[in-house]
Amino acid sequence: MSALLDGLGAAAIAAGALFFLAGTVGLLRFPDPLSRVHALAKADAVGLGLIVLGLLPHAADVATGAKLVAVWALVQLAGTAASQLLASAARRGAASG
Amino acid sequence: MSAETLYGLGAALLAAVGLYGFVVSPHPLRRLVGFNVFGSAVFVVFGVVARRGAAAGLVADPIPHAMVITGIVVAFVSTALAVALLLRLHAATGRASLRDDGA
Amino acid sequence: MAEGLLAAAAFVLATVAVGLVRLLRGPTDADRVMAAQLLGTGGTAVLLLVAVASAAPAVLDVALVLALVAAFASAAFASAVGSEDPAGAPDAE
Amino acid sequence: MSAGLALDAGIVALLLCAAGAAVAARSAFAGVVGFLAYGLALALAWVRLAAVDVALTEAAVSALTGVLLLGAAVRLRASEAAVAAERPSRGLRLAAALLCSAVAAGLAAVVLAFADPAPSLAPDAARRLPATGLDNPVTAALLSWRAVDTLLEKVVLLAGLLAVWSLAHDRAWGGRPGPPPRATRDGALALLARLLPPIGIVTGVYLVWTAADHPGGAFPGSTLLAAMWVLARMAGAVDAPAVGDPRLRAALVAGPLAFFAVGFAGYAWADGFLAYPAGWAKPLIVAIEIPMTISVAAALALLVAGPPVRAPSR
Repeated sequence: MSALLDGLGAAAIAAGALFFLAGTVGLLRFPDPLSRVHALAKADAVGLGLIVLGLLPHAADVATGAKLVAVWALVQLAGTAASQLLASAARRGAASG
Repeated sequence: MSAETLYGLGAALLAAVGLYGFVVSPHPLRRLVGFNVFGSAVFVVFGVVARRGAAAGLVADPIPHAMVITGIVVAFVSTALAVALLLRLHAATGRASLRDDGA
Repeated sequence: MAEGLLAAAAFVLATVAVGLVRLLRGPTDADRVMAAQLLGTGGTAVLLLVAVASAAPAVLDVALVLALVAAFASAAFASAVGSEDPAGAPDAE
Repeated sequence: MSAGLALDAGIVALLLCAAGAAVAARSAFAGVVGFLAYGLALALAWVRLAAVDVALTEAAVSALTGVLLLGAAVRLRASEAAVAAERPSRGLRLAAALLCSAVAAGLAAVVLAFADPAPSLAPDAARRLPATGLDNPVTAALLSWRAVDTLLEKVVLLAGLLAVWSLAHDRAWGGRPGPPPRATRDGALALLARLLPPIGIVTGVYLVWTAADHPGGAFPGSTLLAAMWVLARMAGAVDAPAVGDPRLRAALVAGPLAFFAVGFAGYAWADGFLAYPAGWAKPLIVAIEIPMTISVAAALALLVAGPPVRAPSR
């Protein structure tokens, strides 16, 4: 059971790290600011989410687990709002410049 | 190489980068950024000293840490004051140059 | 196990650090802030991994603070640009 | 190479790249964003250097620095082209680079020549910690052993705020900083300003409270409180108080006053300024920390807000 959990955790962390890689590649390779925000938002939401998921089995106690989930929820909220803010700023910039 | 030496040498390079920015940048805001980089590099050297001083069950010497915390706050205060001065200069003269003649 | 987590942390850090290229290249200011935003999220992930790997629960508090202030650069940028000029300043170089 | 050392090497490389970007980027705005990235990397470095208290302070303060510098960079953008012409000549830049390299070489030599074993106050700190009733030696250093430093820093904070205020026009003296608040039309900013402050305030208070025994502290805690107010102000949800408001003045001096009161009382009940009587250190430190948190938060928030520009209402 615990070996299974460990394996799943490691897989989730690896997948999360790959999402960060994808986010960076998107940020560097996508042609315009709006699609770059799109790539960024994925790394924010999914990458960190998967890493938190993979870390949960390692949490020593309930408080650690709760903090992990709290950090994830905060990044969900703040990252999504930040992406929205950047997208509208990028659109305004594109419209006038 | 130990991690402490790594951070110490990194801090030495950071100090040079920050100092260069402070001396060479013509824009006052960029000088301010350079100065902050320089200052934080000195803090990191303190951090290295503290880490090397781990003893008696403590992971690091707490005294340099306390000094760095004080230093970070004071650095913020001076940055805020410099920004306020700069914005005031800009409002008064329409420029951000520190030269008298405004060449 | 701790080695694996630290390796994952190093990987995530290296990945998001490459995003700094976008900071230098722009072309719009929004693009530059995006690089900082990605670094903020990546840094939070690195802290979580380090906290669990080194069994240091206090490091989670740093991650919590970082997550709280992660959106500040974006918010400050949006509000500064928004209040500067209602038409929106052209920020392409 | 172990994974930990690889991570450290990555952090140092990121620090150098971000600092390079901060100094060498094309525009001042890009430089400021580079500096924000640098601040983030610095927080990671502090964690790896086992300085969690410092990492917390760095992470929280970098939010305020970001707001301050980004706002200034946007407002000064039009002035940049004229200043760029003042760039020193290539020869001068080369000379500066050489001198800076010499500084780096000197510092590196010092780092490599550090004494072994390192001189440390950690054994002293560990021995004296039980007398303070605290479990976190950094808090003990800030509020007991080196409390005079912390007290002076409070005074510096207030002096800095006064200096910023003194930049105001005569007619605005005693008035409010910044333009009148205008509720943002940006839904995402309004959402952030409504959802983050409750969480940020709880976290800030938690950091102050936990500092006695775990990494935390009045500084990161109050910085977080100030940051939440700054966020609400960016969204136009709150207005800055008039700098002549007596309630504001009271909040600003409450911390230093409590500090001085406890300090002078040390002459009466212990053996000198800021000495705590045996067994009373922890309650006294908490009694100082609570007003200090309020004062520091108010001073930091108003430093970001800048000098008053609107004349006080009569």
